[in-house]
Amino acid sequence: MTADLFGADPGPEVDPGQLLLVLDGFEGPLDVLLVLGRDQKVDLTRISILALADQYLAFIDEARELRLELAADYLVMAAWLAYLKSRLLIPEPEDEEPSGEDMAAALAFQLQRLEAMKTAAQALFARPRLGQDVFARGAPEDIDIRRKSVYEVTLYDLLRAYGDHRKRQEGGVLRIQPVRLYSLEDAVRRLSDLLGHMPDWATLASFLPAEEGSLLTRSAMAAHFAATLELAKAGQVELRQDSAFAPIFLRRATRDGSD
Amino acid sequence: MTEDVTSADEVRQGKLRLLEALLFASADPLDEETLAGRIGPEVGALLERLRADYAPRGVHLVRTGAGWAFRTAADLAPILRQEEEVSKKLSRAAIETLAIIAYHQPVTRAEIEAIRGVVTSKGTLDILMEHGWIRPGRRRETPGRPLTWITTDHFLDHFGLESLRDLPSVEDLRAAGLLDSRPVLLGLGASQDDAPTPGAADSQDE
Amino acid sequence: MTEDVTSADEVRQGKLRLLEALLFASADPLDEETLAGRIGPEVGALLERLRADYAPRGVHLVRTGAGWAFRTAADLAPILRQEEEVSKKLSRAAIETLAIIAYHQPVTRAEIEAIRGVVTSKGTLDILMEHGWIRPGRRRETPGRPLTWITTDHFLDHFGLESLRDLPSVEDLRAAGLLDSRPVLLGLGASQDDAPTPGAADSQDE
Repeated sequence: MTADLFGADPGPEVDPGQLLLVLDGFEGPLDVLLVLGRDQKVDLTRISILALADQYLAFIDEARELRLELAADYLVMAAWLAYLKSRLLIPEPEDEEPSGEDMAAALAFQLQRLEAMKTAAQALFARPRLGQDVFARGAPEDIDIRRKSVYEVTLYDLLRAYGDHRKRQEGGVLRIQPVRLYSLEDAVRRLSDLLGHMPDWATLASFLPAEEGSLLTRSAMAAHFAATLELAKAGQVELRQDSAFAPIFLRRATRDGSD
Repeated sequence: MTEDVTSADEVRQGKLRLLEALLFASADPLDEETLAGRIGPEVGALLERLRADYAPRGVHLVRTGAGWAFRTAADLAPILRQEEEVSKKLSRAAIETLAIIAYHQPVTRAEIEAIRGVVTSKGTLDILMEHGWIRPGRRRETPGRPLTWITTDHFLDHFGLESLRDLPSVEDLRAAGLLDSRPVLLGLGASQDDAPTPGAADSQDE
Repeated sequence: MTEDVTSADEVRQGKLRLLEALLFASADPLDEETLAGRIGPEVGALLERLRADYAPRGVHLVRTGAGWAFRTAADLAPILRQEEEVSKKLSRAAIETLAIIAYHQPVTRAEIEAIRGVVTSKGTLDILMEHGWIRPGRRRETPGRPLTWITTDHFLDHFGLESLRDLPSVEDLRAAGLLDSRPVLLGLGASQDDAPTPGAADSQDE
C-alpha cells in the first residue's frame, strides 16, 4: 500500500529555479516540500528530512535573489526548517523540547498524510461520476413520493440567503486593505541617493521608480515632487521649469551657490 | 463455430445494453436514426427485443411520435400518481425570511422587517408555517405583546441539522465563502499586496 | 391450493412492478423507509431481487447512501462519457479539500488547513456545498465548539459509492495511521500556534 501511494511516480526532477517559475501553482509551503520530497526518489517514509530542509532553504534563497514576493508562511516554514536543521545537526540537549528526530518524524508524517490525500482525491475523481460517466433517468416523471419536501430548498440555499443578507447589512463596514503608497520620506531618501550620480539637469520624471501599478506610480510622482521642494528648501537641489506644465528639471546644488 | 456464435451473441448483448442505457439517460425520446448512428443498422430489431423484455415489467419501452422512450407502465399510473406532488421553488423573500427566523429566533414580525429592511408580506410567513418550518413562539413581554416566530423540529429535519446549535455561525459562513463582505477597491492597487497563495487573502478576515 | 400460491406470486409480482416504476420515475435515490411506506416491509427482499434482475443489463439498480436508484451501468462509462464543462472544473484546492472531508469526516476547517498546510480560500467549501457534496455536521465539543464538515448522500451518489466504507483505499489509509487529522507541527499552515489538542487549534478560528 505504502509503495503504491508513495513510490509510484516520483515525478520529474525539479530544481529550485524551475520551481519558482510555477510558484503560483503551489498550495503553500507544505505542497512545495512534498514536490521536493518526491524528488528524492524514495518513498516518503524513508525521506531525508535534512536534505529536504536544505532543498527548501535553497528554494527560498533563490526566490529572494529573484526578489519574488513570498507569502509569510513560506518564510515561517524556512525559519522552522532552519531551526529543525540545527536541532538535527547538534547533539540533543536534555530538556523538555521535542527532539529533532521527533520533529523530523512529524514533518515526514505530515507529508505522507498530504500525499495520501492527494492520491485519494485522484482516485475519487477517477471514479465513474454521475452526470458524466453514469447517468440517472434522463426524463424523471413527476412523482414525488417523499411527501415531506414539496419545496426544493437546500441547506445551501438557506445559508446562501443568510450570507447574502448579511453581506448587504455589512455593506457599511469597510475593511480597507493596506494600500501601498510612496511616502515623502522614502522619496527624499531616494532622491538624495540618486542625486549623487546625476551631474547635470535631469527631469523629475527620470527619477521616478519604474514600478507597476498606477496608484503607486502616481503617489511616487507626488512624493518625489514634494521631496524636491523639501530638498530645494534645504539647499540640496536646484529646480527649473521652463514654462507652465513643462517638465521639471533638477540637479544637485552647486556648493558656491552660483548658476 | 460455437465460439463465433457466442461472440456474435456477446456483441448483440453489448449493443442491447448500450441501447438500454442511452434510452434510459436521455431526457427526450430518441429516434431510430439517431440510435442507429450509435448502435448500427440492426437497431430496429434490438428495439423490438427490448420492448418485449420490458413488456411484463413496471417500466415499458414505448414508441412515441418522435421516437423511443422508457416510461412507467401505464397500468400503474393510478397507484403512482396517488401522491403526486409538484415541487415548487420557494421565493427568495421566503428563503431569506426563513434564514432570519432560524438565526434570530425568537423574532417578531416587526423585527424581521427591521432586519430585512422591507415589509414582510403576509403570505411569506403563511407559506413557511404551512410547510411546518416555523411556528409561533411565546409572546414578547413588551407593549403590544407581539408574537414571536421560531423554527420547528421539521425545519431541522428538512435541512439535516441535529440542533440549532449546528447552524454555521456568521464566522463559519464567512470562512466557507458564503459571506464575503470585503469590498473590491477598484483602482486602488490593493491587489498588489495579494500574496501568491490564494489563502493569504482570506487570512485578513480571520 | 395452487391458486393461493399463484395469487401470492401475483401480489409479489405487482409489488415488484410498482417498486420498479417508483425507482424508475425518480432521478434521485429513494430511501428504503419511504419505499417501505408504499410497498410494505418486504421491500428489502424485493430491492435485492430487482438488483439481481438488472445486474446483467445496461441499467443497474444501485444502493447509494440511504437510498436506491437506477443508474446506467458503470462499465458503459467509456461509451457514454460526456466531458465536464470547463466552467465546472474544480480547483485543485476544492478537490483536495473534498477528499480530506470524505476521509477525515467529521473534520473542522482548522484540521483541513493543518492537513493541507494552507488556509482555506473562498470558493472551496462554498463550491463543494453548492455541488451538494458536503454539509455542516455537528459542532465539536471542544473549546470554541468549532463546526465540522461531513459529506452528503449525494456525494456517495455522485461518486458511485454505496457507503463511506467504499472510499478508495480507505481501510489501508486508516491502517497506515494516515487518517489522523491532528495538526502535527508548529509553523505549518493554520496550526501555527502551539496546539496540543485538535480542539485547541480549532478554537482559533471560531
